[in-house]
Amino acid sequence: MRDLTLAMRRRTDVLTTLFFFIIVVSLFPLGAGTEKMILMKIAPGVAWVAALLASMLALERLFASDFADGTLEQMLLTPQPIFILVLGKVFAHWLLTGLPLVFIAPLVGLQYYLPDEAVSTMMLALLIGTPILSLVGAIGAALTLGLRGGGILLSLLILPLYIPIMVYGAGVVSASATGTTDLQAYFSILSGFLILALVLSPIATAAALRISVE
Amino acid sequence: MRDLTLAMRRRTDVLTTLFFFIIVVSLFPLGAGTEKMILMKIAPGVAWVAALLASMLALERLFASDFADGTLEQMLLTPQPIFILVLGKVFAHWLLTGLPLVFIAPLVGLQYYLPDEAVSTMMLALLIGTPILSLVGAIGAALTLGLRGGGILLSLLILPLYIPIMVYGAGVVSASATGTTDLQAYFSILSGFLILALVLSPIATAAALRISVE
Amino acid sequence: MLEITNLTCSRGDRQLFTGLNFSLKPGSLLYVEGRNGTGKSTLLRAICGLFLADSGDILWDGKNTQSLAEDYTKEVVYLGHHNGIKDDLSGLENLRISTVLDGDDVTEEQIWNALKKMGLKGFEDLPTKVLSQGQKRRVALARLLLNSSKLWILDEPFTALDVAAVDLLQSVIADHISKGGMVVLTTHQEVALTAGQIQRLELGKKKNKNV
Amino acid sequence: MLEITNLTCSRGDRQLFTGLNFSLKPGSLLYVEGRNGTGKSTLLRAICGLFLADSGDILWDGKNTQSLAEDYTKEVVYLGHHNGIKDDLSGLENLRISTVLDGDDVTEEQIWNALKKMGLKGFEDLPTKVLSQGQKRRVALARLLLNSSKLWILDEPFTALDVAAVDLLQSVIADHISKGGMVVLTTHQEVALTAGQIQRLELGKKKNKNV
Amino acid sequence: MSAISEFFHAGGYGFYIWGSYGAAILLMVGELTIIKQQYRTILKRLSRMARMNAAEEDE
Amino acid sequence: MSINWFKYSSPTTFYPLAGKMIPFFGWLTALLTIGGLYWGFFETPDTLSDQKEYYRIIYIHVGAAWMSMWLYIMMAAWALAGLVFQTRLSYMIASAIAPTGAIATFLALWTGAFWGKTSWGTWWDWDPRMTSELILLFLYMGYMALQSAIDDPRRADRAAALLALVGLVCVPIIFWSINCPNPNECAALHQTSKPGGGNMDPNILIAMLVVALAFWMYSFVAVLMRVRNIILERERHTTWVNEMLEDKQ
Ligand code: HEM
Ligand SMILES: Nc1ncnc2c1ncn2[C@@H]1O[C@H](COP(=O)(O)OP(=O)(O)OP(=O)(O)O)[C@@H](O)[C@H]1O
Ligand SMILES: Nc1ncnc2c1ncn2[C@@H]1O[C@H](COP(=O)(O)OP(=O)(O)OP(=O)(O)O)[C@@H](O)[C@H]1O
Ligand SMILES: [Mg+2]
Ligand SMILES: [Mg+2]
Repeated sequence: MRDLTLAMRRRTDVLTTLFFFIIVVSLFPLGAGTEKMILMKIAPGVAWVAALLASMLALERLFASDFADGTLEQMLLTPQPIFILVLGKVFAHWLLTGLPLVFIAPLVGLQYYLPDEAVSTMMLALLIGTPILSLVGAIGAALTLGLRGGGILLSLLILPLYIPIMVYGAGVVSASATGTTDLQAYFSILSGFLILALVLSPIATAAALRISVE
Repeated sequence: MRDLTLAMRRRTDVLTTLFFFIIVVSLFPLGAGTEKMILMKIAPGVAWVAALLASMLALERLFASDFADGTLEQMLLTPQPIFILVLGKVFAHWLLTGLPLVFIAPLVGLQYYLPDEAVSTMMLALLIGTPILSLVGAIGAALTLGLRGGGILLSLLILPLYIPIMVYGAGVVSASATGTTDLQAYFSILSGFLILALVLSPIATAAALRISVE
Repeated sequence: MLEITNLTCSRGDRQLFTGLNFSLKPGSLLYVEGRNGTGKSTLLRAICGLFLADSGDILWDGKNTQSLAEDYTKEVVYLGHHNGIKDDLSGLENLRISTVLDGDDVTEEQIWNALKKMGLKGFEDLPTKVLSQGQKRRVALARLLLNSSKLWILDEPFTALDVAAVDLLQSVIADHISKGGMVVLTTHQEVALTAGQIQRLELGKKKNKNV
Repeated sequence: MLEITNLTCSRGDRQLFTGLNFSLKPGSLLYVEGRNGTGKSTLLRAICGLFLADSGDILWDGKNTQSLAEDYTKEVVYLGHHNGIKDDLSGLENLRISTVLDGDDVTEEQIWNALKKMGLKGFEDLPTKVLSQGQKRRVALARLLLNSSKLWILDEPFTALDVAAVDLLQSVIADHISKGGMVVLTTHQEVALTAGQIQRLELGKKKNKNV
Repeated sequence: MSAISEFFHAGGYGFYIWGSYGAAILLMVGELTIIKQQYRTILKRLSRMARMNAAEEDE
Repeated sequence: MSINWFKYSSPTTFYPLAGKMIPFFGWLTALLTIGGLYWGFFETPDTLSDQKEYYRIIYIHVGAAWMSMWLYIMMAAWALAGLVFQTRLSYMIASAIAPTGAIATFLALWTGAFWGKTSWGTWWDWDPRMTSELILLFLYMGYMALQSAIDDPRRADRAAALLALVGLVCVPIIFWSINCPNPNECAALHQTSKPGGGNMDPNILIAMLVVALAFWMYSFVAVLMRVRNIILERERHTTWVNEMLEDKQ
């Protein structure tokens, strides 16, 4: 709730994320050459790496400002169960970093010459996958709270956990681009991850916060 | 100076950066498939994008903690010219995010099947290019100091400015991988950029800091 | 009623206090004294559950506060060295959020009144980052006016406040106590506390060797 | 000598003060008073050059401070609401760095002595983030003992300090003034300042309508 | 085909040509309308503020 | 001359002046647009080199592309003036230019894409010119995002102005680097891909220039109107604004 207030207050933030994606996605062709065949192959990877990075960049600030100004302590002292507050924060984070990517996916498709079905597969995969990133990331953010070099330490903790999501997320797009029709299996795995994360991550994050705040 | 003290105090930071690179660089083959030919083509792009991102990730914190605890004000009030202090900070940033990448380059070469000369070219290009990233990034970091959503706003401001460096930095590696022997021109352009950045960036950053601290 | 039995806290290598015992009845105030670094803030944080003591119990109406969990935090307001307000939000929004989180049913008008009472008329809807130090503290203190919790834990609440605001806060505290509330307080300023029953607890006195 | 002529500062929509004039001679102290939010901190920051005034001049020995640049900042120590110390570094390291940056030639021993004098014996080489609020403030204040600047600008230096430390700081200030230094000070605490020549400046008095 | 529809058909490229011109007109007219709109709201707000000030002085 | 100049560098005098200039530029825009487009559609051949009718996108495409760059230069110039002379009006003008510049940039990209689809059969390619135009859009966006992210108008103005200047130094470098990714072959690259080359029908050229001029006049209209808004917003506490409001009523 509070985070939605904050998030909404700066609607430009969402815009900024959108542009961040556009820029990252546009960077690759500049660095890697512009051959159509290659671009098509790396498109899913690029989109997912962009998703990971946007998620990670914002994770650092997920609890940091609350920690610095003392609102985190206050949150821990409210009569609300902490995992609800954590869920609220994670949801706000996803709204800012995950959802925009879903909407931007068609543009990636355009720039990287992806076929239409692959684009819609990518959108669906991102829709399921990005909340997992936010949920898992929250644990890491809570653990690294207040540590110097937290940002990069965070990446170190979190990236390995992100890899499975990326592998399946990018895998399903490649599969659909090459015309494989049975994408069901990919999606059920991703959804399984999502449910698991939804159940476990708030609890783990709440515990980590208690430890960090002391 | 002060930043060196701080930087040295946490020698693990350098390690963390190294792991960050290794992970980002290893991510791509996972997302984009592992065809040798393709990997070779995208190697320079991937390495440079990783350099850009590592630089950016750390930029956010370049002045932020000094700003929050009031040491930035104190720095502005010392009898030292501000641009010297800025140079010190930038140098520390480069030591943490740029230099490790130079050392890790051979590993990238290995993973992406680059020929040996291309690897040494890449190291040299990174050695000249990454300080420019730190210098240019400092301007953006100073401008976005203390703003909400600063991290992503920073990327928006800085990435377009990073593009030329990346284009030449990746270009020279590609050129050397395809056997072009005349790499001199690339390197003189990169060095030109470096000198320009070295002269202008501290001044601009100092001005931006003055504006932001008010 | 708040009861502390045999509380021992240490930070880093140092044991700040051992075997601390006291109890606080409704309608009374505990004034925790002590020089800088004697563990006042640590004690206060331990009482509200933000810091885990080495040993000893903190009981609320006879029940352990740790097992009470949310049933206890509902009864506590804590105000620490940090204001606990969001820089980017206005005083109004900050209070609205904190009352919602505290589960208090407060109308918009009450919030405006609380801010007005704290001398922030005209500053209600400015982002708090543009407020002066004392004004920020006032926003944080306005929470006390809107809160129905019994136990107030205030860590140096008077810092940054001007004379008028210090007076005001004193009367707010006195009021709370006279209504049967409890207050645990630290401050280095000379403050005339005239409310209900005042207990004093001095930390770091006997154990000079540790300090 | 510090001279302020016709200084006007505004923040956001509000004009905090207009046409402010005063001058401060060596060996005297200026005590800036005013309620919360009347612009004391803003004035102090304007004097040391961290805030750009709308109009008016700030002269040091007759020369404009903006054009003096580093020649002026050399003469100034500023201590604001923030302590300006690094959490990750120890008090020792913090002071070492700040003396180097200030260009003062201070030995290691002097730093240890300054910390000892501020009552931080035994805490010299702990990272300041584990210190208590008052101990952090003491680290920040230790800079004053090591500094050779003439003009001290202190924004509520007494916050978080216990009684002993307040006394100590008062004597340090009195000492500086008696040696021909200048001090600009704000505080809401009742503090007995007995040093040299004391001037008072009250902000936000006449312009109640703006406040 | 009438001359007009032929003109708009533009030899089969109507979509592209009018897609471009349409975007141009939309953006530019839209920009001006938005500015105009902003102008009106600012004026409204300012006059409201003036009235409020006047009311305060009357008190 | 110099006296006049400084007189008009105050928002108080500029506001009414801008009000007077707007209709003038508005009429010019309308006349030039109608004239240019009439010429471009009815006095010109149906094909340009080997291109069919779709070449008529050229009129807006080139106009928008030129304006996008020219407006950036102007924006940076006003930002510099603001930083040097500390005149509020300069900052206001600079920030008024940005949205119009961004729109022109977007338009150049959009029309370029439509033209590309007809001419090259693809909406988008990583052609140097297109890429640099995209980056220009990012620079505009960065300027506007920075300004809107800072609440304090004074800091917002100065920070954004500094950014515009940094961008100005970098823009040529960016464009050049993208146009010439391989420094050894720069000369060769330069000669190719000047679309249309020198063999353009003079009528087309005339129409193109007239429409580009119309774009320019339009920019004046939009920027002046926005400056007036900004002035009102920023100066709402001053007496002259209040007096002006009273006059209106
Ligand atoms: C997204 C960006 C752009 C796209 C997609 C684009 C596309 C095109 C295309 C397809 C043509 C026709 C080429 C032909 O003759 O077959 C063209 C012509 C032209 N473009 Fe662009 N362009 C872009 C940006 C720019 C920019 C930045 C400029 C800068 C001035 C520019 C200036 C021109 C000019 C002057 C012509 C034609 C002039 C002539 O035929 O003599 N364009 N553009
Ligand atoms: N994380 C930590 N690690 C080690 N020691 C700590 C840590 N945190 C606090 N301390 C020590 O605990 C002691 C008590 O700190 P506390 O903040 O409780 O003091 P305090 O009585 O509130 O002082 P003050 O009046 O200055 O606020 C201090 O001496 C401090 O050095
Ligand atoms: N960035 C800003 N934008 C708008 N108003 C501001 C900004 N910064 C400060 N102010 C206002 O300026 C006024 C003066 O602030 P300042 O910090 O100078 O007060 P102060 O006298 O130091 O008060 P205190 O005793 O509380 O420290 C406050 O009313 C505050 O609301
Ligand atoms: Mg304390
Ligand atoms: Mg103040």
